[in-house]
Amino acid sequence: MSRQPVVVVGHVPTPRGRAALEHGVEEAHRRGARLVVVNSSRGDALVDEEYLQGDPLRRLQDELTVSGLPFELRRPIGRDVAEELADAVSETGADLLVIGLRRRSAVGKLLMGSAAQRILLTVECPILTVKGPPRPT
Amino acid sequence: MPLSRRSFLAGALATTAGVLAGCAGTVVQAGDLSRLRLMAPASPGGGWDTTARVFQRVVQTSGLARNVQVFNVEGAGGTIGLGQLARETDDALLMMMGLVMVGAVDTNDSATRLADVTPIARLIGETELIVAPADAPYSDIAGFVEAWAADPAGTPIAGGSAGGTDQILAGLLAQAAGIDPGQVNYIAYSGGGESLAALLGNQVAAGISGTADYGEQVRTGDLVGLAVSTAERSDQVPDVPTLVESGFDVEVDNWRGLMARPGMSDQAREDLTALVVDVHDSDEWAEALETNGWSDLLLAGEEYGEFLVEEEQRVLAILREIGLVQ
Amino acid sequence: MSVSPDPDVSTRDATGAHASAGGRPPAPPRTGVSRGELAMTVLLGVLGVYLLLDAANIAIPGSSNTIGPRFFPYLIGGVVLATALALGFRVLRGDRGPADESEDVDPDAPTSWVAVGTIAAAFLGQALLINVVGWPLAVTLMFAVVAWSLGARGVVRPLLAGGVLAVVVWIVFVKGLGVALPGGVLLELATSWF
Amino acid sequence: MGALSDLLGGFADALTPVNLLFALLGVVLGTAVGVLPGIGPAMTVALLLPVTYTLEPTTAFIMFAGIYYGGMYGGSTTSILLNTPGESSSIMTALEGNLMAKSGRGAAALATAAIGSFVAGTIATLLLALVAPVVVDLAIGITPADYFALAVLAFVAVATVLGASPLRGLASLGVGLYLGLVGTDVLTGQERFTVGVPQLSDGIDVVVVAVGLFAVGETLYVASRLRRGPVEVMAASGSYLTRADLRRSWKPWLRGTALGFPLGALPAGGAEIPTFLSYAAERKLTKHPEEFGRGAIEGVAGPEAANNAAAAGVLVPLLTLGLPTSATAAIILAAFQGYGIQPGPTLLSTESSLVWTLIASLLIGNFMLLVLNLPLAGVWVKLLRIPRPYLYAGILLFASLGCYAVNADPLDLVLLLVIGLLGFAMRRYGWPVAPAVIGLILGPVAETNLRRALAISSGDLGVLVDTWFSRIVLALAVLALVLPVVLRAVRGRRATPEELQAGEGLRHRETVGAPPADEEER
Repeated sequence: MSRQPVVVVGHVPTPRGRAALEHGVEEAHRRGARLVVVNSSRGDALVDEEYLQGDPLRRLQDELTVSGLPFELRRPIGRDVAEELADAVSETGADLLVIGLRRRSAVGKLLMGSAAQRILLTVECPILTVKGPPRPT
Repeated sequence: MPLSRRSFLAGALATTAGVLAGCAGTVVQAGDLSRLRLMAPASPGGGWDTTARVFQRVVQTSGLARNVQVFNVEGAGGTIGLGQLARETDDALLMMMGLVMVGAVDTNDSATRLADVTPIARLIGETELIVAPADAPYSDIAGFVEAWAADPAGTPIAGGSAGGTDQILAGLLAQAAGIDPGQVNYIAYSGGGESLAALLGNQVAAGISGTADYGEQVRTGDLVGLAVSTAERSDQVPDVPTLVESGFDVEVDNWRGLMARPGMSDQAREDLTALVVDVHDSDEWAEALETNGWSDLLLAGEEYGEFLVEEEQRVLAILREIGLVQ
Repeated sequence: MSVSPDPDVSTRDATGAHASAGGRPPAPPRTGVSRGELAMTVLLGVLGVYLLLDAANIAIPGSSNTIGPRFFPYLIGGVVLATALALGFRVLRGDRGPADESEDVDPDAPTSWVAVGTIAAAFLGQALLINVVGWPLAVTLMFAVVAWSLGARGVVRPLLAGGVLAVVVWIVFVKGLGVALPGGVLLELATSWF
Repeated sequence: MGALSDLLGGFADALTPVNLLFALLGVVLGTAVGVLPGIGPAMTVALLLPVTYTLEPTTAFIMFAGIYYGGMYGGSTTSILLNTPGESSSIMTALEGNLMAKSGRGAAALATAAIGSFVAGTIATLLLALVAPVVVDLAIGITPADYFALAVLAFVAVATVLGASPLRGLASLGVGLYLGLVGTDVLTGQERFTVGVPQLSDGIDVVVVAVGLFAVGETLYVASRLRRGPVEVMAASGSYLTRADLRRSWKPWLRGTALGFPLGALPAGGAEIPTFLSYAAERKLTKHPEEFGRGAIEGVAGPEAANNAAAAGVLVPLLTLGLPTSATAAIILAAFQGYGIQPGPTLLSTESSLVWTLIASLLIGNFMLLVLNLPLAGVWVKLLRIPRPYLYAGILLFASLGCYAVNADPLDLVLLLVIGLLGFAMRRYGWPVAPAVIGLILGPVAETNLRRALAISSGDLGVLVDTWFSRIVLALAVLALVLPVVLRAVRGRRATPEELQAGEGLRHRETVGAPPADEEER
């Protein structure tokens, strides 16, 4: 029997994270894949609003349950988002990674670096990058 | 109410910043006093600091020098500042000091003595005021001394820090009254304000401090002024007699003066002395004396040096009697 | 803190990574004699003995009335020594002090002496460098080292953050408030027109 | 009314644009650091002491007043929204407040805390204005023996009653008392324990000790056991105070004030005990006992009011007797002394305008806090997104600034580090830090007054219990020392439900992230 495909989604509670999640769900349905949602935090601040906790976390889980997909939610705390995603991809042998892109000016990119860029460079599978809210399907 | 002190504090560290910025190897040539530094070897807000800042203001407003900076070197009755002065190489530096430092050199067993630096001038004096609580059974100094002689141990006298002017005056008065200075029950407080509470609460028999600390209470009648320590009565408490008037041969001025680094040329020393005399002669200085209640005690050059030698002997003798110096 | 995915998540524990740890049984109470606590107690005892011995060297001037300058040092020395003995007794029986709580402290974590040492060294270095290179540069370096040892990543960001903060603070306090802080040659020159 | 016209005069001085600006600055800074982890009001005032070298005293104290009250407010915001009380006095707020936020009533919890703080702060500050002149009149008659008794009571309270481990509290106090001995003896001018270092002859600077123990010690301790990972933030959701909320809140506000002010004003004060008592009282008196433990508004309103009232109460002994009873008060005392001003019975007459301006600006700052805090709670929480490495590196940067600027001597920084390492060791092994600071400041007070008392009485020990005041205070000290022991003996090992509740509160911070570490032998 053949292995079930895996789609990994990098999710944050923002519009781009939302977009990545919805595309991920769509892709997983299309491929009949298992969905692995990764919401990670560097954990270096007392408050990280991009880290899902409490009600938003429960809502996400409900949403994924409703989608009917086999899913797994990972919430690692690590040093770097790119590393966490790369780990998740290599561990699950993922077939696709879906991430959301942030719009940034050239200067902003220069100063802040780019998590997306590091992900593109380190991750060993096809990557789907999504910008902004998705088209209504 | 020392309103003046506050405004002086305002400029306090502004000046020190500059000092640090420009402290490396700035030896000013003799005669160049356009830039002058003033060391107050005590914490900001104290007597030496206040006097230094008044001096600074007068020098600047009267245009005698453009850039005058005051900085503080706290500690050990001023002897830390004295030690630093002895190592200085900058001619354009004056250290504020006074009677307390004379005693502090001995009580702190300081390696640097006053003779190790260059005396410039004595400048001002403050009058010491001896008071009693309003409820005290005596109203003049003779009555107090009588009670004191009868029971020295049971007659606690409040005053400023140990070994300071207040305690020296207590010792000298005891000596003059035929009481063993070693028997004086002197209760040291960190300042006039703190001993004031003990006097108002009638917890001690008498108190000694500057007229600035007790004058207000004597004028309002909350305290009884027994005597002042100077040769002449103070304008601030004109009704209080001097010790000499009252028959005790004791005269103490809480004087303040200026010193400079050792080993300077005669020319540099004369320039500094001339500057101090110029400050003294200005109208602004006269006004400052008036507002602060200081008496004019200018004594410059050699005479000041001789005065210091005499004062050292007198202070050391009484500190020995009191037992503060072995 | 583990980097691996949190296995508890799919159990719908919604209270967050740390609170999710609330489900696990409390850590067993540490037992045995703590060497560190014993060392603290011994140091306290040494302080007590030092106080008692050195108090005898305080000169008593003839003018000191009733209890002199030695009384309190003796009293405190005695109390400190007695406290050390009592505490030592307790510690040897296995008593442990409740470690201080703080918002950012994980009371279960083992003590990272490396971080403590690095930060202490950085602070010491800064103290010695101030008069050489000026305050802003000295604290910038300290800032970066401290940030690194606390887990900051990258080279540029910690240095940049520290540098900007140091210069801003220096300008506010020195140029605005007149506090004495050596700025270092460059900064003093650059801001001399203030 | 003399006090009223004096207070109006104070308002006239406080309402200048510059002073208002600094009041605002202090309030904002105070709230910000109250919110930030690792920094309390004591540390903030200590770190900002250098500004006192250049500002006028009035302006500086206006700013400190803002920081002082602001720190209390900031603490309540994080307690409610994050369940992370920054200070032990906001533990009780966290208990019910966070539960309210969890059940979607965060806005109401914030509102009752903010308004309660405002009401209590205002009433207590007015009480301070009324009480201070009266206490000063009494304080003139306070003898050195009375001062000694007060200091002893403060020692007993701070070392044994407030801490979890009395022996370790005593050890910390001893360290502080030793630090206080270093320097020149005030009464005889003799140097003690200066080990030949002339810089030590004036004693160890309180600023260095406070910054070292609080800022450097805290940073080292956090570094040694850094927690990673964020905590959950509750939304400030729901409506602000409804009519029903208000009806349930106003009595706890007033009761909290009534408990907080007098207990804060006691020399054994501090804000912890009144907040615990207020919580216990509200639990007993409430008509909704079922809500306690699930987010009862009374449990937020009362302790918050008590907390702020106690903060004002602490100023009574500080201003009228020169006795600091909390770490923050100790630093403020050091700030006064930096200006050559000695708080005590004569302060009100010698620095009358300063004191009244200070009291007026406390009232103004309190009002500013109410206006600032209700709408800005979310903004404050954003501050917490500063990554920990930068936050603690920044704290050390300010520690260096605050300490170096005192004497511009790098040696002070080395001393700061040594004391910081001591502070780290104390935290690491459960020695409370506050007794050391109180010991450093009150040790010399106790010693000089004991010796003055005996000198004045020519050595008669009876002078120590000569006045009713000293008798009562010393009796209280003995009671505070003996009572816990007796209670434990009588009650045995069984704890009452109330105690369990209070104990849970004490440990609440641990439960924020992980289960309580070690529970043995408290």
